[in-house]
Amino acid sequence: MKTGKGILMFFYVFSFFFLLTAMSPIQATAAVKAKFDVNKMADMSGFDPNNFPNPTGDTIKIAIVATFSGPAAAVGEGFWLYATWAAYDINKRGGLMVDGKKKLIQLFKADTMSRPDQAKKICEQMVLQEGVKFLWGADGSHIVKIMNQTANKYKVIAVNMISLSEDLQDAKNFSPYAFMSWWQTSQVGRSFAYYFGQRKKEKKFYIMCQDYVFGHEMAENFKKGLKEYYPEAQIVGEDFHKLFATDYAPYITKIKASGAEVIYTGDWDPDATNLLKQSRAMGLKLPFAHIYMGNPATLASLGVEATTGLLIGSPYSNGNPAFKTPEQIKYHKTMMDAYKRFKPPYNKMDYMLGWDPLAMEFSWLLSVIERAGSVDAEKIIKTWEGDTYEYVNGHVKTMRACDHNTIQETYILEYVPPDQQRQSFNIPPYHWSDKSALYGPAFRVPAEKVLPWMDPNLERCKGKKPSDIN
Amino acid sequence: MKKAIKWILWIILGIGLILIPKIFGIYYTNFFVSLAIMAVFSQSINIELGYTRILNFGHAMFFGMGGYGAAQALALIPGMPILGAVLCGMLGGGLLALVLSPLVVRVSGMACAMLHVAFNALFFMLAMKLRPLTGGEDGISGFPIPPFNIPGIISIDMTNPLNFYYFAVAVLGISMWLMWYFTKTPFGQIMIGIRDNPKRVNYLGFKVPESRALVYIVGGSFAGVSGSMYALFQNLFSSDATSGLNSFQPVLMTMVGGIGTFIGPIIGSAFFSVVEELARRYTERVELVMGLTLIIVILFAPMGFMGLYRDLKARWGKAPSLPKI
Amino acid sequence: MLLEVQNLNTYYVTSHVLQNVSLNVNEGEVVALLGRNGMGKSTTLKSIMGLVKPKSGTVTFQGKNVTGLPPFRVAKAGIAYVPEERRIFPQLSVMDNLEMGIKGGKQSTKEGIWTVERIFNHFPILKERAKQQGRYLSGGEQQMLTIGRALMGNPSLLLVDEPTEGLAPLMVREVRDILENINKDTGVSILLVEHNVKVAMSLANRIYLMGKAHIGFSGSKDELEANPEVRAKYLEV
Amino acid sequence: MDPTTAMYVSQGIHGLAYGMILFLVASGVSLIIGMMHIFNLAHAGFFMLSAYFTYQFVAWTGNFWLALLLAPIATGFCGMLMERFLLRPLRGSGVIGDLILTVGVALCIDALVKVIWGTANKPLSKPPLLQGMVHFAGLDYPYYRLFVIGLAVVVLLIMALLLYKTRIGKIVRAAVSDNDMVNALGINIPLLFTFVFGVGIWLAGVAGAAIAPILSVFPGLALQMGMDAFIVVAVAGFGSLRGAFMVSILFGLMNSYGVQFISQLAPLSMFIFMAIVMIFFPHGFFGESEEE
Amino acid sequence: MNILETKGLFHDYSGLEVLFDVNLQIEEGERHAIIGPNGAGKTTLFNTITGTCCPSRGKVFFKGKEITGYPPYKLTRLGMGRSFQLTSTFDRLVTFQNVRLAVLSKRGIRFNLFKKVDKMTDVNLETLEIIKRINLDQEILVPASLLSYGKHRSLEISMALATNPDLILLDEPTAGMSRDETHTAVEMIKRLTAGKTVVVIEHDMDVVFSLADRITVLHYGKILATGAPDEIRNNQAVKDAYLGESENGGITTRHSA
Repeated sequence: MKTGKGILMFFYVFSFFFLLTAMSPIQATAAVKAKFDVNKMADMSGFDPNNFPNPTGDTIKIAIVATFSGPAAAVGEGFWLYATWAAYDINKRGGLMVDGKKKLIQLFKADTMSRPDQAKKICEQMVLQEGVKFLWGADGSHIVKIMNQTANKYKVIAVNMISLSEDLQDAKNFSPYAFMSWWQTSQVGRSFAYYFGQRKKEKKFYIMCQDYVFGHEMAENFKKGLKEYYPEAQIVGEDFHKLFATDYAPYITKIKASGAEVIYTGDWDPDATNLLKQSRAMGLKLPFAHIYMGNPATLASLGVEATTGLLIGSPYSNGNPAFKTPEQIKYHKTMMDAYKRFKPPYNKMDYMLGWDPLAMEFSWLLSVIERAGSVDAEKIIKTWEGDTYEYVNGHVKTMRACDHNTIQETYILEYVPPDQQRQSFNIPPYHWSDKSALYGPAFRVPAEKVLPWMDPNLERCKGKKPSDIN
Repeated sequence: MKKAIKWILWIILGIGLILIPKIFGIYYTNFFVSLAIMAVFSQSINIELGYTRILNFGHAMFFGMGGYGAAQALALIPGMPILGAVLCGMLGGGLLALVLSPLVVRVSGMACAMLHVAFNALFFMLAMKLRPLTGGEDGISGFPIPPFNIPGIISIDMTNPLNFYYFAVAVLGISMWLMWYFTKTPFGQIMIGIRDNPKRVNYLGFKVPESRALVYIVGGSFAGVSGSMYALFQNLFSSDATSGLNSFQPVLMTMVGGIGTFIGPIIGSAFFSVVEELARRYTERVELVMGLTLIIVILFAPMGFMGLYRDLKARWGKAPSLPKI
Repeated sequence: MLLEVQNLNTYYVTSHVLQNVSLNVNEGEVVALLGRNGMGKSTTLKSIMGLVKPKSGTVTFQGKNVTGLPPFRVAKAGIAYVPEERRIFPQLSVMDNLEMGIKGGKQSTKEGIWTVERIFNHFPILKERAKQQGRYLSGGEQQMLTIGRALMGNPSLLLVDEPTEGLAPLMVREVRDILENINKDTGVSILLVEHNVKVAMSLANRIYLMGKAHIGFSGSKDELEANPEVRAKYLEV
Repeated sequence: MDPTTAMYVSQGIHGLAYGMILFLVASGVSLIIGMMHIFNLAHAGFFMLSAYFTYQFVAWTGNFWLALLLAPIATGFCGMLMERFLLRPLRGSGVIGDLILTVGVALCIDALVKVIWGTANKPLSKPPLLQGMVHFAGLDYPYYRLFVIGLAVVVLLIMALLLYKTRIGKIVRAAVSDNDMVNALGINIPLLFTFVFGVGIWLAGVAGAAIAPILSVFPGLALQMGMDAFIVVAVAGFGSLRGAFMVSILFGLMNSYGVQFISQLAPLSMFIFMAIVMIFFPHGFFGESEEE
Repeated sequence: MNILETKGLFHDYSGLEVLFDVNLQIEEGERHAIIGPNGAGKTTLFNTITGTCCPSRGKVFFKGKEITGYPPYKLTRLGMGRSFQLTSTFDRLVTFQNVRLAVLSKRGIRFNLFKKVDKMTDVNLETLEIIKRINLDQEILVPASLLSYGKHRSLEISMALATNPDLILLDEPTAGMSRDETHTAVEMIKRLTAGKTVVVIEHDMDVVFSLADRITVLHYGKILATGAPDEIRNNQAVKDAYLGESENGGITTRHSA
């Protein structure tokens, strides 16, 4: 009966979109404080997310806060995979030195059921009963608010993984205990606007988003971005469909008649898949500028022709060619070896491209713990504020100290047919997927063009510019 | 003698409630608060559904009005006292009930149920759509939780979970007591009369539509109270809580506990919360457990636990067995 | 004996509406059950039919115990029910209404079996209206339709509840004649509940009088004629 | 046809297609309410189940047509099991009991689907025969959607034939007005109920199977469809198939032209329409008020 | 003076005239029985008088005041009480609570939300007294639906009486009772309604003749006769109506549905 449970039904798909795996390191302008070193990685041949050897006793306790049941259960599944992958590696290496002692990572499943009341309960259970020091999650910005609130109340660290809403870090909701390490809606909108402004190929845009806070935010920010970076652009139409709509035909007919050249969408699955599938079935061949429309299974079912030209935005992948260094190749190979062994539910196509983007997020947290040498929240905060960390693909992230948002460059990638994928996948078999178009050339949006939004009313940021790291 | 035992039981209950945080720790204290909020919510629907047979399957609307009322009062009015916010929530629920009551007294049975599901769906859509007012799916959050303040005497910090627990127990306890008292007044008798036989109530000289409207408003007000307590407890109120699913929740709880009995919704809420808690801890299939629980309960105890209790008592010859409603 | 009802007790919730009712119907006989309103006549028929579950007692039909069986089984055993207030199916045509009475969907072609044509012979007026929806029939026609529909199941016993209720006098006579013909022509037994004493007396071989929830008198027509006290007690003002 | 006209025409066809699917689901709900007075909240769950069955049959046999035939039948059979073993023991215990039971079944279907098929989107391709577009007088329209309209019309005709030309249909119509009397004529009513319930679920199954290639199959598919079908039944009135048909088509058209002209309000329009109808006709347009 | 009077009452029920020009006069203090075969319109007559449905034409006067179309609660407050053919009590309330509701009504306690009903001593005492008078003191805490049929009927009647009405309309008070129960019930009615005006619908002639001072016979919506019991007993039209074959009277005015 409940139509919008899903607000959170979050990114059900999750993995695919950001799964742009290992790519060559950029020339880091500033020296990074730490990086992920593939050569130190443990032997991952025993890794199985279904049977994660969860240590007990005196451990570093981290709760994975996500939806593990209900229609959006796939979110929790993905989270679990990312976290166990990184934790398995560290545990195999003997754990992290904390408070003068090597300690293993212990993970907890914290099922929010996409409900605020349940989220509060489970977060408190984790903190108060299990002694968890870190809450890592969650899907849906109101759930993240609850998570952050709980962290603030009991003085533990909360890391927001995938909620792009900006008000999570605004003056009203900011908590020193909460960090945001992915990207924000304004960064998405501005990245695309900057890209189109540089490319100057298309001029007429159609905006098609879901009718709730996130969708409207995505649309607003894209429009703002266009004003800033591409003033000549024209918005020829703007529609918001309800969540989990079943029939997109009326919208598609409208788009066809509007003369648009690109459709910008913030939809996530299942809406993203249905929108794409129905568009193609109805002969609408325009490219979608999207962030969550990359479900490999859907793409495969649509075939190469229908998927060529799609544009995905991501805060992870960098330039071509990828797999330049032996480390990246090794990392990718390790991942794919593990994937081949996966049993349900992890054996699905969603993970076919790898899961390093979000596993890296978790690794950053672990690295911060290691360098703080403590699980004490205050020490973690001190270490993380202003920290820089280099991911396996050379992507560098910087945690802005005053509002805990992440400064980073972003990427727009165009989907190309398998025979052209070699520019981003330059090891055999030289394509990401032979069933559909996938990542081709990547366009880099410099970090200073897409600085995260900073609330001018936030006391801690008074007198600072968005580019100030500390 | 009997009176003395009653008083002793009350005192034990009171001491028990005071000691809960000491014995069980903050987690279970908060677990108890959310259970109590659901119990008051369920009881407010029981008054309508169980006592008066107003098939209100859209109770989340009133819960929502309570939540939005309290949250917006705190967010917009500086210096709003905490009890004032609860009162705003109560008024919100009551007001919506007042507005809808002319419709509700006109229809009964399945049509009434459908009407409520329909209005609930509309309300939910509006809660999603009117973002400036409701914050949509993200909800209203970050509003200040003021201290409990009696000027010049006392000021207690309500962001402390322990203090909030005592506040919640007091507010919810008083709400529960008021509803109990309500069912014990002469009007409470009329209410049950309307459920069993509205025609006869009319022939006894009582106005049925007006009485139904009053029950509806009282039920709506207390749903408002529980909604406002929910908003204060979570420090967030999102459209999520006004969905149709949230209307079914208290109905299910009431049914499982025993509809039309005062203790039923309380038992039902407790049972549901505990089953859910256990299911969540020991399985990953919470929905399956809840679904099977519902099916089993309805097949084997169609009148809920109180009905089962009464049937068993009847079997042992201690009390007559009542017909089903 | 075709139908034997022994010590039937039926309750509606707590009200004891039938108290030890016993009656029987022989092969080929018309038996009338008379009495004032609210005495339990209709309930007796419903209890036999299984539409109301009796609490105790037995109903035996052609030697077979049919007590408490669901109505469709009782019907299959060979009892047909013609309800009061003419419960035809208003949305179906007359033809369809009749066909609803056929058990198992197909009427066999055996000799002596009720067919639509045969029904139309008995009720010529229904033939004219065969295609019309049931709801457009007049009361008398509806009454005939219910009787015809019951006959389509080739019952050995018809339970007929107040067939003349609310009909115009001419119609009353016609319905009476039809019932008589059916009984005479085909030997179907009839258990008739009637408040129109004259109609009942003219049709029935034997008569039961019902007082409150019980059978107060049973006997032949003549016995009843000869007993004015009983008549006054159960029937007259 | 000039492009603008073509746009309006195709919006009309979209409305028709969606309305037809909606009708397949709503008619089952309506049939079950009309005959058994049970509001089946698990109906949309069966709709989803059928989509999964379709996916599974295609995965096994590779033949979409076979799946289109078998999936609804399998779903209908599940529905019959539910009626026989869960609803029948509960008969007569009232509206609320039925509601709770069907909510329970709905929850179980949601959970079981996830246990069996996992949480991922299951994409399903259209049969090759129906891929592509038809070009007609300046109008491009996908074959598959036309096929869906055609299928729904065929099902509708089959239902109409079944209901108006066969004995069983007559029995059903008779039982809607007076099921005790039908029982007394020697027809096994409990069995008939099981059958009708199965047919109602089968209708939802046909809709689920037909829509599976248009949508992706995923847990939660039931949510939206359930809501829309509910609104149709509430507005049309219980048990009125004719009403359900008219309202379904109306909603389909309202949806597509709503998107065309009042895009922002389109998702709300159905709810507002429903609220207004229910204020003035609490029993729906075509429903009859029941006696309490 | 007539306490109740109907003038030219008609009632249509989808084209069917259930009541046809009914003029009824009930004198204050009399016991009046209304009899007639099934479907004669007796209960409809009660319903039009007590406000369940409105007459299509005609007027109803109570204590000289026109009350046509008044809702039941208003009539009750004016002093009219009614019992039902199908027992109509509050099934899940116990006997005591059932009667107490009537007592509350009589005392005008309606929207009182500030006092517990259990603490209203005078109300409870009066309730107890009424229960004693109807011999239900053994069953005081038994839910109404579990009472034996006869006792349930007594409760039904006593609830109509407990509001202390000036005019009491009883619809088949002994319907469904056994012979013994009927006898007890008649005694009870006689006792409790002493000095009041009673209108009763009844099929049981023993009851009618032992209760009624005057009788009205209704046949096909028309008044066939009104008079003392003996007059009625000897009236040929009445006899015919009861035994069928009544060619005279209003038979042709009734069209089949």
